[in-house]
Amino acid sequence: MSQQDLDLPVTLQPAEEDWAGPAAAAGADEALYLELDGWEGPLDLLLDLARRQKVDLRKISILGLVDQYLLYIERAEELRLELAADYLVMAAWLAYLKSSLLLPREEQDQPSAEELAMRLQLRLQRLAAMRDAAARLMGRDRLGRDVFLRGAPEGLRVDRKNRWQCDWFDLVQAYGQVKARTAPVVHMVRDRMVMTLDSALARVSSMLGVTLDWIELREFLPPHADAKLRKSALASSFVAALELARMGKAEMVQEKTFGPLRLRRMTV
Amino acid sequence: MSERPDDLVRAVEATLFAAEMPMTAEAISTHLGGADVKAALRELAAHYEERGIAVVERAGRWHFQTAADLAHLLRREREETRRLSRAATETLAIVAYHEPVSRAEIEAIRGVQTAKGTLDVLLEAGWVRVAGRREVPGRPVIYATTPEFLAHFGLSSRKDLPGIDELKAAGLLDPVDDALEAALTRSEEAAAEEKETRQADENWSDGLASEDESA
Amino acid sequence: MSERPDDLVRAVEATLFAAEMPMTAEAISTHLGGADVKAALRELAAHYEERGIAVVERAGRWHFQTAADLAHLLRREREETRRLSRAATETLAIVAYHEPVSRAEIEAIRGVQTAKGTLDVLLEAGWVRVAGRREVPGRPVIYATTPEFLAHFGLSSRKDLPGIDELKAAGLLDPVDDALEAALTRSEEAAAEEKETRQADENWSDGLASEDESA
Repeated sequence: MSQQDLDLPVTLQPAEEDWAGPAAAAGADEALYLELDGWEGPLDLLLDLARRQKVDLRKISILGLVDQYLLYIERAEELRLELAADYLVMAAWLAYLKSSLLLPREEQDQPSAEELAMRLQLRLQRLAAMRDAAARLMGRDRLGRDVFLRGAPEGLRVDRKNRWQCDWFDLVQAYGQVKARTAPVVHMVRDRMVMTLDSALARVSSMLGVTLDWIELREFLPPHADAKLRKSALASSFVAALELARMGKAEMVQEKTFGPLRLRRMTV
Repeated sequence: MSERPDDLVRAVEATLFAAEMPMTAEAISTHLGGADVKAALRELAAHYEERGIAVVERAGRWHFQTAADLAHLLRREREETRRLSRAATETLAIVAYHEPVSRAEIEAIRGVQTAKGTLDVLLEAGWVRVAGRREVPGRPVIYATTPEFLAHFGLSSRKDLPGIDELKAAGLLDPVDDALEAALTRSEEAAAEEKETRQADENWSDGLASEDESA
Repeated sequence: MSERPDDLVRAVEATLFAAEMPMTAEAISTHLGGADVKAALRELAAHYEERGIAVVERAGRWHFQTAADLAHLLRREREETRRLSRAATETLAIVAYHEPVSRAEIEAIRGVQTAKGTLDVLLEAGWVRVAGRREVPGRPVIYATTPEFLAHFGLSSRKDLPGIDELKAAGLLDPVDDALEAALTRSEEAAAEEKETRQADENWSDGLASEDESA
């Protein structure tokens, strides 16, 4: 069993509404039994019971407190008040604590019952400290309740004034760019020399007709064409060769990858 | 009637009086073209000490407000400010005294789960802010108070939180585990010392009790 | 520091401070349970006479306000230096080269719509003025440059602006990307030329700097 499991259960009950109306006054003894909803969980109830012992929380009798709590739960059940589960869990835990405290020391588990009791005491002290602190905080002179800010401050205004910057070069360059941007634009499309597929097809098939030997594809290209036209002619001639091969008019061979591509007429 | 204060004091006085929000000394200084306003602020605070309005510093920001002892005269026509629930009040106190603090730590002190709405109310009131995450498994969000919290409750800084020094000295702001360990070590120590300790405890609790009455 | 004023004076002071509107003496009196507040108001007015804030009566109603000689503190001007936007620079250039021009003409030359704010900026800067209306249907407002414009840009007259031919020679009429490319190519060219160019640049920027100062 871990330390955590042995520690006080944290209850699962959600807190009450967070902005209360005028606070409901608790107080009278019998009200204690009717105000179950008023407790912020079992630890809160324990703290209130502890305070009824009217001694310093450091000197509180844990056994006495356990008895008070168990008695309270018993009476609440007699009154048929509906108890949230966490109150019952706490009751069971306290009953266990009580029996442990009454056992001879050597028969106790680790951590010892004294340690658990001290832990409970420390937690009650801490909750009590925060409860007191909260009360003192709320009792201070609060802004908007006890002290007030000025009702109608004039307000401080800072008016921004711009000092614009621009220099001669920016100005002249901007004008140049406007002019450049809006100048009529002429698109020049350069004439490119190309060999169409049709002409390549005609050229390749007529050259194939001349001989039965293998001819390298490059030899089909126009010999004196410039570089751009040669590129176009090569591409078109290649497609033309494929087309002729497909039609069964020529056969193609390439011995190795990127090697010369050769072509010859199919003899029927 | 009274002596004319120097020009800087008058300027700081006018600026702070006209401001719609509390101002830091730096902001006042900037507004006044960089003058050093610290001394002027101190002089103003002293001048207004006995008057119907006061110059106060909260979380490093200065503002004018009405004197606290006149609350009964000014409160009457004001709408009663909404009351915080006990859960919210306690949660606020825990955040203020322990900050920064995670929700699990708040719950450990209160012994109940804290409804989501409770922290939301405090966040919405502008008294609590998310102050990052704790670098432990799960990286829980941690909460702290805001300058508005200090201003609302009339605190110059967290050091002014009522009783914080005593709580600190008594170890009541330390986690239960630490306190338990300390207590066990102590109880194992020489039984002779015990008497003295008890003496000290009584002094401490006397101190706390008298503060309670004054609150 | 100063003597504690009597409680009624303090109460009137706080009431007036917290009030959202100027209050008549009667209203203050009612608020304070019927006390006679006239003397207290006079005492307050006298107390604040020399301070940074004042208690004044206007048409029978009393209120706090900033001392008259410090009213300038409430509205402070901050001057910020800002660069003219690209759109504003182009618009200014078009006004300078083509003045007087209407907004529609500016838009036609720029090839883009010109926001109203763009011309406002130039008017605010004091470089452009409204120079009447063009006598055409719709009578559009026409704009021209101001003497401040010439002074700021160090021009003795608009004739000093470089002509289209000069712009072309300077490469300023090339489309932006080509101009950039040309500039990069040029920078890779003969390093010997660079020195001269820099010399020229410096002369030019010297001239500009002194103009800036005078502006």
